[in-house]
Amino acid sequence: MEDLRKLEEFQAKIDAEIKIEPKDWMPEDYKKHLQRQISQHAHSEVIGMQPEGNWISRAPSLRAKVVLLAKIQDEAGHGQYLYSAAETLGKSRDEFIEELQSGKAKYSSIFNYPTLTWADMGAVGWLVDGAAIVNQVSLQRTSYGPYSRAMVRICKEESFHQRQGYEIMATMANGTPEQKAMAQDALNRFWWPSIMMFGPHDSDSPNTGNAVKWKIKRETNDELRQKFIDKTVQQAEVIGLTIPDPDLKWNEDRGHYDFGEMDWDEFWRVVKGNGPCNKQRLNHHKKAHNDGAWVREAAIAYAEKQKEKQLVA
Amino acid sequence: MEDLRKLEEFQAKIDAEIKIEPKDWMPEDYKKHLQRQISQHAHSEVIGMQPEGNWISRAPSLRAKVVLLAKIQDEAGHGQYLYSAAETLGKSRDEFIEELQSGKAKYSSIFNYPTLTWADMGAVGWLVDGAAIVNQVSLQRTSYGPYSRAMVRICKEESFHQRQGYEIMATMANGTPEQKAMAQDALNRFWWPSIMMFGPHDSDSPNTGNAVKWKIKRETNDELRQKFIDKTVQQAEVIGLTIPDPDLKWNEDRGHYDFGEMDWDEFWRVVKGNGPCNKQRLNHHKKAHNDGAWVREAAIAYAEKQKEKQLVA
Amino acid sequence: MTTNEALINYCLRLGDSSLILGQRMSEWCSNGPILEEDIAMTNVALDLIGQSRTMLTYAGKLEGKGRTEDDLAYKREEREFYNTLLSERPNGHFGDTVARNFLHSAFFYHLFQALKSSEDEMIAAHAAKSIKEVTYHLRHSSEWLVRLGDGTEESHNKIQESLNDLWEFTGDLFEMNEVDEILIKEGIAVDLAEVKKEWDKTINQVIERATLTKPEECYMQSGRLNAMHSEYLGHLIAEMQFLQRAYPEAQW
Amino acid sequence: MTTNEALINYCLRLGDSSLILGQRMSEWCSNGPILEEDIAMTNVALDLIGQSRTMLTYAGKLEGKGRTEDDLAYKREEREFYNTLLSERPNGHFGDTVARNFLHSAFFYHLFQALKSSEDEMIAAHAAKSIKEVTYHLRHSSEWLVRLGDGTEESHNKIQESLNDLWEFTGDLFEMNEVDEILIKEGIAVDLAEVKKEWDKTINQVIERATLTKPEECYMQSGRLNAMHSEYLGHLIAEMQFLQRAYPEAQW
Repeated sequence: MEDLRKLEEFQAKIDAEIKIEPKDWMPEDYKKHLQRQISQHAHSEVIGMQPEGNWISRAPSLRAKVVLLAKIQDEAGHGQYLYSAAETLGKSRDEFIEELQSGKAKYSSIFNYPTLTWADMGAVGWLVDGAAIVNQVSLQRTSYGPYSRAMVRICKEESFHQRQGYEIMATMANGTPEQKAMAQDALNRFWWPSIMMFGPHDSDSPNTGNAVKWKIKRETNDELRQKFIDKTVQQAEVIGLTIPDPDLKWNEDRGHYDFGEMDWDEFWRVVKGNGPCNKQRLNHHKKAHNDGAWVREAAIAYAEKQKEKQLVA
Repeated sequence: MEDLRKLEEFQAKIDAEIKIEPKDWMPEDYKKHLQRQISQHAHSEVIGMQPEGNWISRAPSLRAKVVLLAKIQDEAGHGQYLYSAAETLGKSRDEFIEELQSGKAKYSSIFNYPTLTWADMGAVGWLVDGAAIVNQVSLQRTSYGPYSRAMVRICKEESFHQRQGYEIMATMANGTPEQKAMAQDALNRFWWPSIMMFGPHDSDSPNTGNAVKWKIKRETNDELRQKFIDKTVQQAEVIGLTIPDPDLKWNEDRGHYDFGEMDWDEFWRVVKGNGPCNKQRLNHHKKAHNDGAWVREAAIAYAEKQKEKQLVA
Repeated sequence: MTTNEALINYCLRLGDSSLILGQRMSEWCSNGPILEEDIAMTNVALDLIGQSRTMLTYAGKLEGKGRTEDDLAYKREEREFYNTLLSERPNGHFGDTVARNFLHSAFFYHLFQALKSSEDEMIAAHAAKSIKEVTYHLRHSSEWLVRLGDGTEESHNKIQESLNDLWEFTGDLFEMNEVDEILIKEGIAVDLAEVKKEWDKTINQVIERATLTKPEECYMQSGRLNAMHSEYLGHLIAEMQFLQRAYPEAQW
Repeated sequence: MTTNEALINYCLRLGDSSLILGQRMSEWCSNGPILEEDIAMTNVALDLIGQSRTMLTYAGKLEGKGRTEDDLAYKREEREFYNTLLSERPNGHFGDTVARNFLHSAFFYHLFQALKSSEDEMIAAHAAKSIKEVTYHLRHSSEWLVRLGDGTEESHNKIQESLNDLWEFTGDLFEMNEVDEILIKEGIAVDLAEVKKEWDKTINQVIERATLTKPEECYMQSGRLNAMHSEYLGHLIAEMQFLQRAYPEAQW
């Protein structure tokens, strides 16, 4: 059979670490999986602008404001290339946005938690970007060319963000008692959601099979989570903050930190739309999109007029 | 002629200090004059809520917040009885509001100046309500019954407001250097507009003739202005603030303060719509009115349904 | 946790909820759909701020560190405010405000009814005094709920949506923890599960009268007990506290 | 008034206008009509805040009292801000923002072109550096003015109204006083009447290209020279300064 032959060729390329490109043949499931994953990744960048955007107007120094603005701008840029990468798979950005707004497509659940103090700008950078980066570094070697290249570009900026977030936490942890309390509080609130960003345990993660075979995913959820925790625990110690997990301790045998049980009920609840800010985030996105409808229409009308003029001329 | 006889009877009542009531005959010009004056007065109360409303959310103590809220509530109440008094002359509140929104009807020009610091809450109470009160005390004896009675009621509350405003100024004038500077700055900005609230000099005030004959107006603009100035200069001295008028000085012969020339260009400019906040005030009023349209419609629809139900029952 | 500590926290819960809801209501000033509503909503704001003053003053006294109502209102941080999640919801359109106030006033109404017989004199007196005000708030918001629900098609749909949107924040009103446990034992606080029963009755009745549908059961957000908030509160606080923060030396 | 005093004030005018307009632009974050505009508007905000840092730092240095950019941004009062009235206008809808930025960028563009040859090295360097950024701001806002003006009927009407509404605040951009007089003599500042001529040309050209009508001459509001503002600025400042005001001891 034609298709079977194609599938074999496809798998051979994957096994030989040759990137799959948009014009190449690919199994329908591979395409669907990537559409879902890349667009979800793009949506996360875009929705992620909101919790950080919440603090731009109140940034406590001009330097802090500039750093935060630049970070959010980078995220919008990431959203842009990720939508472009996703579009190479034959769906338009408008379609992806519709899926987001209808709730069909998800985005990273972490953005359904509110940012309550300036220390949250530190926690988001340090933990959320930190977790994202561990995942993204691994995805630089993903099998789909456009996604892999987007990841290479994103990783460079993201590690910068993570450092900036950690700096905010460090400054506050070494600041006034109020600042230190805010930093610890931010860590308390963001720790568990951050380590759940890697998704369910491998044993509960049914989609992993093909994704690993097709090298979309290069490492498992639990492997990535462990990497992140090992790295982050030490960073917390350096600045004198306490990870809110009484079960956390170094396991000499494993060469890794052991850690406590995550609250998967909470995880699934937030994924399903019942986090503290799910509605707020989607409503915000819809409102901005609707408010901008007349602007997009005008831009299209103008572009069409210009095209006509050129044809006549 | 019938009308002439009525006019004579009308003037005789006026001269005998008998109040004119809604069902009494009155000359068309008397009615028009009152419609204009009372509705303008009502609009002023309503638009006046905006510059003070601007500071409720930032009131610097809970007590200050309560006092300010209560004051603004009183103003809304004054607007309400003044609209009712005006409605006795055969025009509806909706019509008056339309005249306000179309710019046909005016409101006191003082509310076209912005409130920029908390001291402005003092200045507005002390100077603006202070000036209003001088006028309103005089209007308690106005010839039209409903207007006169509204004024009696309003005057009681207004003198309370004036005292509260003065208290804010006194506290700030005796506070930190920053507070004192704010208080002086507020006085500087509100002084001239306040004394122009009484309107043009008598010599430039063409409408006064009939209004005085009909005892709508009991004292002239210049008389009222002089009263206000005489009273206020001393109050400023007590709290150590300086009236921003180099020409101000006590005139032993007149038994009054002499004062400098007012900027009538500015006055007319603001009346004509070019003050710093004219557009803002009207747009705010229109927006609130438009945003509330569906609510008013619902209330009417509900009331009609209830009426029908009662008829059926 | 001592009884005194529990009571301080209890007063903050009451005082903060009144304060934040009062601040929200005062944002309506000059923005009402009719002048009468400007008056009514300012009235509600006044009552609520007044209630918060009593409770914050009492909390300060119990604490014994000399903090006044203003210290507590103006110099605490977001994560030290124990107001209900419902009280901090943005005003939205008039229907959103009506629905929020309706749900919240019904809570306060039944809570204060129960607290009238608190063993703590101040709490009992506060409840007795506030009940009159809250009765008016509940009547006012209920009447509007009915008018909008049974008004036009547009108003019906809008107010139904407002109710649905706010529903997930109503569970928070009735959550209890150690504070309640300690104070219930002392006869100071009341069992919020009992308050909820009464609240349910009122809510059901008015919603039915308004020809509306009670929102479906859903996951309920928590916050109040741990001073956890939405992102909206921080902005409200920044504005509210600005002058006191900017001029810490000043008397006003 | 000494030259140094005049120059300090001049730097505040430039720095404050950039700061306030930058703060306004940053409010657009995640609210743009398309993702590309979120990026573009954040870019403009970044440039403007960057410009304000240079000018406020310089003002602090000239003053010689050790005030930093943050002291000047976060610890001055409303009546000490010398920004243009235009810069503090609320964002409104996208067209309002486009019109405001267009009018303001055209002003900065021609002002900085002229200031490139200022006798004050810092001012000259600031102008030379900023001109690149402002060229982009002007191009970006002009392109949108044309798209909206020559787009749909709705967009045409909206952007025309935006222009009309903002017009009364454009006179303020070009007002001069003793500060300008002193600095023009020293070759540090430039005659804003000359800048206005260039501004007029640019404005006329783009408005025409956008098939829009130049707003009619009207009374022009004043403010900038006397740190006089609209009621909008106070709210912006309260939010912007909150953390610095609330935690005066903290480093961030």
